[in-house]
Amino acid sequence: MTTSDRKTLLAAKAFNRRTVLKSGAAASAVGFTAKATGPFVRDAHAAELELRVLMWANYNVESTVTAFEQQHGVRFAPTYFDGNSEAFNKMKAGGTQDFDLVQADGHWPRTYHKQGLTQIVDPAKVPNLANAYPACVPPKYTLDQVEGGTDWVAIPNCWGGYGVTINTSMVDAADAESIEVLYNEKYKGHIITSARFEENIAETGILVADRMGTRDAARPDGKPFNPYVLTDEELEECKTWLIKQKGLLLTRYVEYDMVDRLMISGQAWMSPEWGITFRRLLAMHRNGELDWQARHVLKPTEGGLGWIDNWMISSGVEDAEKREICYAWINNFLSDENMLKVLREEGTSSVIDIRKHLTEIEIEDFLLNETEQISGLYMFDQPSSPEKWERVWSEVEAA
Amino acid sequence: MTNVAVGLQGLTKRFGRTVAVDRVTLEIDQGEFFSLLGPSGSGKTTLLRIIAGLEDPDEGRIVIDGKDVTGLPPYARKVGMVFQDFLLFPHMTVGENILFPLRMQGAPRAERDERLGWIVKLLHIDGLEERFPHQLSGGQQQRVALARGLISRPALLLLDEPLANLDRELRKEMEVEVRRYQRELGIPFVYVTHNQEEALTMSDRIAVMRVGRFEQVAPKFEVYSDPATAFVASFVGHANRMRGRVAALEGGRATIDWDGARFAVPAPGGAGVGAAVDVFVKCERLTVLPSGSAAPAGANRLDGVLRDVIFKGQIADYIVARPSGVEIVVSEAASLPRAKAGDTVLITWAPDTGHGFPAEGA
Amino acid sequence: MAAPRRLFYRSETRFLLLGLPGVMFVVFFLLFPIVSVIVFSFWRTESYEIYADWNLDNYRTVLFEGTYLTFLWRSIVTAVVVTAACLVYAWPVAYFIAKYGGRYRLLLVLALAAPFFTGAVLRLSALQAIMGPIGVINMALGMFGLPAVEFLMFNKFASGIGIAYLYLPFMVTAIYLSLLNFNFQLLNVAKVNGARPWRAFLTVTWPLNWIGTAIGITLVFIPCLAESLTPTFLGGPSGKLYGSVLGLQFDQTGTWALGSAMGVLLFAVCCVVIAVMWWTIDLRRTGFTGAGR
Amino acid sequence: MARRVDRWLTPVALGTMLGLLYVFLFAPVIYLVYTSFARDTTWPFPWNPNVKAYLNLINLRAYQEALWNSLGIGLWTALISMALSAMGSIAVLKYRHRWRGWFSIVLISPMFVAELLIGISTLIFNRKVLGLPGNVGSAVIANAVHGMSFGFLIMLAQLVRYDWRLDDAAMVFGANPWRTFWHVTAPNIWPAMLGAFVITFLLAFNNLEISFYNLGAVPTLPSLAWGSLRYGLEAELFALAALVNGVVFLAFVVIYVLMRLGIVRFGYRGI
Repeated sequence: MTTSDRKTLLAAKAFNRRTVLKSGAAASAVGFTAKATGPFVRDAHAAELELRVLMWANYNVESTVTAFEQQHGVRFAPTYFDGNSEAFNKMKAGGTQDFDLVQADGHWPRTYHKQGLTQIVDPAKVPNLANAYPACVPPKYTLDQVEGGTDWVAIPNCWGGYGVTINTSMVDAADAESIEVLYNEKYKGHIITSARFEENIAETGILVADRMGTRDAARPDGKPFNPYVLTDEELEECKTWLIKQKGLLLTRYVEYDMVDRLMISGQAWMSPEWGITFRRLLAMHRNGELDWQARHVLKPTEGGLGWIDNWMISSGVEDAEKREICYAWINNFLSDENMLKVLREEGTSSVIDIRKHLTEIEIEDFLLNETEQISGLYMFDQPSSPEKWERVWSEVEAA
Repeated sequence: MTNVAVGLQGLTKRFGRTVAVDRVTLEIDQGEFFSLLGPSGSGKTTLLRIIAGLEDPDEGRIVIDGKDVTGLPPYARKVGMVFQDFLLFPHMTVGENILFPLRMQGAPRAERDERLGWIVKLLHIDGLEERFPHQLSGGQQQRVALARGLISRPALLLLDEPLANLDRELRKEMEVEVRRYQRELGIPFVYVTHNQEEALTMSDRIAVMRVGRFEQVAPKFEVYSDPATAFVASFVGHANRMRGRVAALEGGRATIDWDGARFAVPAPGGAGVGAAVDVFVKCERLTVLPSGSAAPAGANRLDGVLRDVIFKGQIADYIVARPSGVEIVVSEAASLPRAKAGDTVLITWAPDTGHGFPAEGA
Repeated sequence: MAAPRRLFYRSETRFLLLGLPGVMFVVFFLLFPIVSVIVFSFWRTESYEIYADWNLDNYRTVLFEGTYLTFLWRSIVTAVVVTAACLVYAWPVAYFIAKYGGRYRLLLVLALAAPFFTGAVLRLSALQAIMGPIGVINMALGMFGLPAVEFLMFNKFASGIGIAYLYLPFMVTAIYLSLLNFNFQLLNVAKVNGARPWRAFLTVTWPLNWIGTAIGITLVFIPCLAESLTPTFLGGPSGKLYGSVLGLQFDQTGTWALGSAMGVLLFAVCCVVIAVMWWTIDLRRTGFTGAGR
Repeated sequence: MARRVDRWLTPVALGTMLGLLYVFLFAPVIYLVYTSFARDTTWPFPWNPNVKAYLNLINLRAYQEALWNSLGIGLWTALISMALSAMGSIAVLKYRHRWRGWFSIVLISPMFVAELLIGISTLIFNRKVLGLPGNVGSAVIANAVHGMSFGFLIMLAQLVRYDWRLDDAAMVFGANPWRTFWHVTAPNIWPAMLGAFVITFLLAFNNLEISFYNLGAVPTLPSLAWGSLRYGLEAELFALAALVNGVVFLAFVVIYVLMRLGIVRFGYRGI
């Protein structure tokens, strides 16, 4: 065999190896694709029923879901959203076909129902509701019923406020009582607020109406004051306050980690929030990890914002079996065991009275002896004119 | 069957308004080395690409080995091609490059190995199979490109100025070798070039192209010594062009008035007395003599002053200026060693070696 | 006369076979949907309900009230600055990988893409945790008794860093791919002819890689213009960009008609940017090797 | 002397820039991995390692599903985008056709449309005009439209300098268009195709806005992350991100070792 013959063979072999490598790569790519798409294929042919839920992420308690799935032979398919209007927009854009259950708080269930996105629900099918705090259900709390009627549109599950958490070592106790603390020059660079436009404008609206004296006067719509229904003058005033506030803000938060970080480090001294950071700060103080005491002003002197979260059944659910499963889910959710998990793992207070399972400290942290306060809070709502509110907010952001 | 390897019938190709190839009809024989010679832009490369199937003709037919391939894509035509910049596949080794056509034909492994061994030996590139093209010299790349074109023993090999990028020495060497391979393999070659020396060295027949048309298609000697048109006369070989007028026509000869002198040429077709004509005389057909020497009987004579001698070794170019300042170049064996610039000289040539054509654009 | 070539072999057919699927894809799945956005931009929304009253109010609001132009202007300035910064940084990096990366250059480029396997939300949150007032950087400075760097906190600069963080790898990739087929020998030619390294770069390397660079610029500039997430995390109270406000219209306030008008305006601005980029490209001077040069 | 300094100074300076870029790009990722082991994700100092999040991950189906969904959307989108953008860029660059300019503009145009608008307009169109529910398919298509324009530009960046006459050569030597592509074009332009694949995969894998509107009740990693922002990012998300990064890192190590041993070359032809 001559040298050149051997070279020839080598060349041929090189060809071989390359071809093998190539086809091998192609084969594994196909295999990987098939694997990655496996779940869809399986889903498409799944015979089991699917419960499709548009919800806040923190209500997804894994153990509850697993137990429920096994008991009812359904698959729980959650999608998460961040704010009421976001979920509402999604439902409005055709989501009734995509979701069986949806969550909303405050005045929103009525809006959903008015728009035909959800159906009337029967509280009798949710036996666990019997245990609810009176402050959270009719006749005391009527936002879960159609306006002026007795049909229910939503089943409440959890509640909370949107009070201001304060670093007591930095903020004067006297200042803390008023919402105005969030607009106080003294605390420039140490104030943070949420990035969401509704709560910002509504909270400022409470303050503005109080200062203008329009809060307790007769309202144009003949109803009691609602910070989500503001007059043009009030909105204009809100804008002024909000623009002034911008110079004092450290930032606006979109994520809770940011609130925690900024409050714990002492960089931020106050923040309106759901009370989650507050409870965390309390616990840290108790464990000696924090040298200052936190305070949560749930209801400032001018008034405060609050919410009750609800489950609603989408109008897309027409099948009786599916509807029963929706009720089963809601009822299961309102069980003591689940509510305990929601409270302990996710840090949210329930509308079901589970105080008998809780420690004194927990009852105190979660303000569970003060549920009557809910009645005094302005419930989350949809802005009376999203267009005007949007304009105000954009002008604030652009300023 | 006939001996015709390739037949082109009325091929026409237009790019927008320009006609790149204009009604070309041609037959190339088996085993023939055929050159397409022309300046750049004459359409020769386009014609080659049409034969290869890389361009669609607007009109006309192409027959290869008795089969009409006009509608066939390049990969169904079984031709080989050597491209101007070689176009070796950069991602393949030399061996892979050369084997590419066989691989596309699905030749069995044993045959591939055998053919590769054969071609690398034939082209003296054995030992390079594992290299990549960019690791080769220009000459080696050239041989690899040739090997790739020849390995599948195509019905026809097309070569698009394959030597244009090689240096002069290498080109000379390759000219001879390419001709040798063609002889050994007996495959018809269609060779595109703008270099007349290449065409003359290698070809059996030459087609001289100009703006899409054939000016002359003939054996190379004929193209050289008996140009059909003024363009061919000026493009092939080195010739002196003399534009004059026909003073008289007599016995198949014309007497030409030029630059205050008279000489005779074979009568140009289509030119009457008084018509302007271009007369071409190849430089090597002229003889330069010391002034006052006796010229052969019947030879044309012109006087002049030797302006310069460009010595080239075997031959020398004598540049002779006429009194009017017009220069004539004479290529001759270096036979006037003592001639120097400023000497008056006599130029003579046989009337039959000149070629006259009616002047274009006169 | 000529035997008609079978349809499939015609270059015209092949052009259409290759190009049409993509074009049809865009027409079906982008153009038709986008038409609905354009239609919406001439309608009106009220309380999350959209009404088909044809009017120009949305455009009047967006174009003449100043508020939205403020955001647009902010976005354009941010995009220009960020793109310029990316360009300046990406060129040397891409050049290094293409020229000195040797056999590992693919790996080096892929490594630039690796952070993208983590979602933007998580990375931005982490970036904020690093750069923020109590971030890793400032804590480290604090340990050495140094003052905190204010400019990294909740402002436009921080959000610019965040946006550059997200899109810089696009620019490097585009320039790298362009340089991959660039013949570095040409630089020696320039140098032999007396060009100093910088001169050689400006007269040879830069123009010959301008298409790749222009593509890189586009890949960074356009997403920058529409960026919405980064300013939310890093931009502070005055850092909101056009994209964020555009998102607000659809996600929160439900003012779809106004949002649609904003989207159409953004689309128009992008078209102008592309037109300008296109105008700068002289195919003959970029070493373009495609057909019809 | 000065020249010699110049010769090593340039690569060292440029290499340093690359190194700094890696530091910048990977710092958040490293922070994420670090945090995934922390007992407390918002305040992970001092270092207090813990693997609870990873253990949770095994049991939390939502995260597993989200990961597979994201992978599936990413892969399908990348395949479609890469195929269409490769075809489109070849058509536009190789063939001299009067519609070339128009085709290029159409193929780039999705890039001008903000992701959010693509998401929303596709949603509206699918729902109101076609009556289709949100699902993985519509999300893949909407992502692919967007990805295609990125892929197209990336392909262009390399293809403008591809010598199309190589394709001519292959065809003359008997390769049909498909084999021409497979044996000659693809081996020369694969870095661009890979680039297009990787970038479109990553864009779709991490896409929040387009997917969000078109997915219906299908969770993905970005939507999980977005949804959990309200109450703080969950440790499991960090753990999942860390795992994904671990796999990526492993892949890099494998590629590096293979290249080191010379088993794969990735088109590098040694100078």
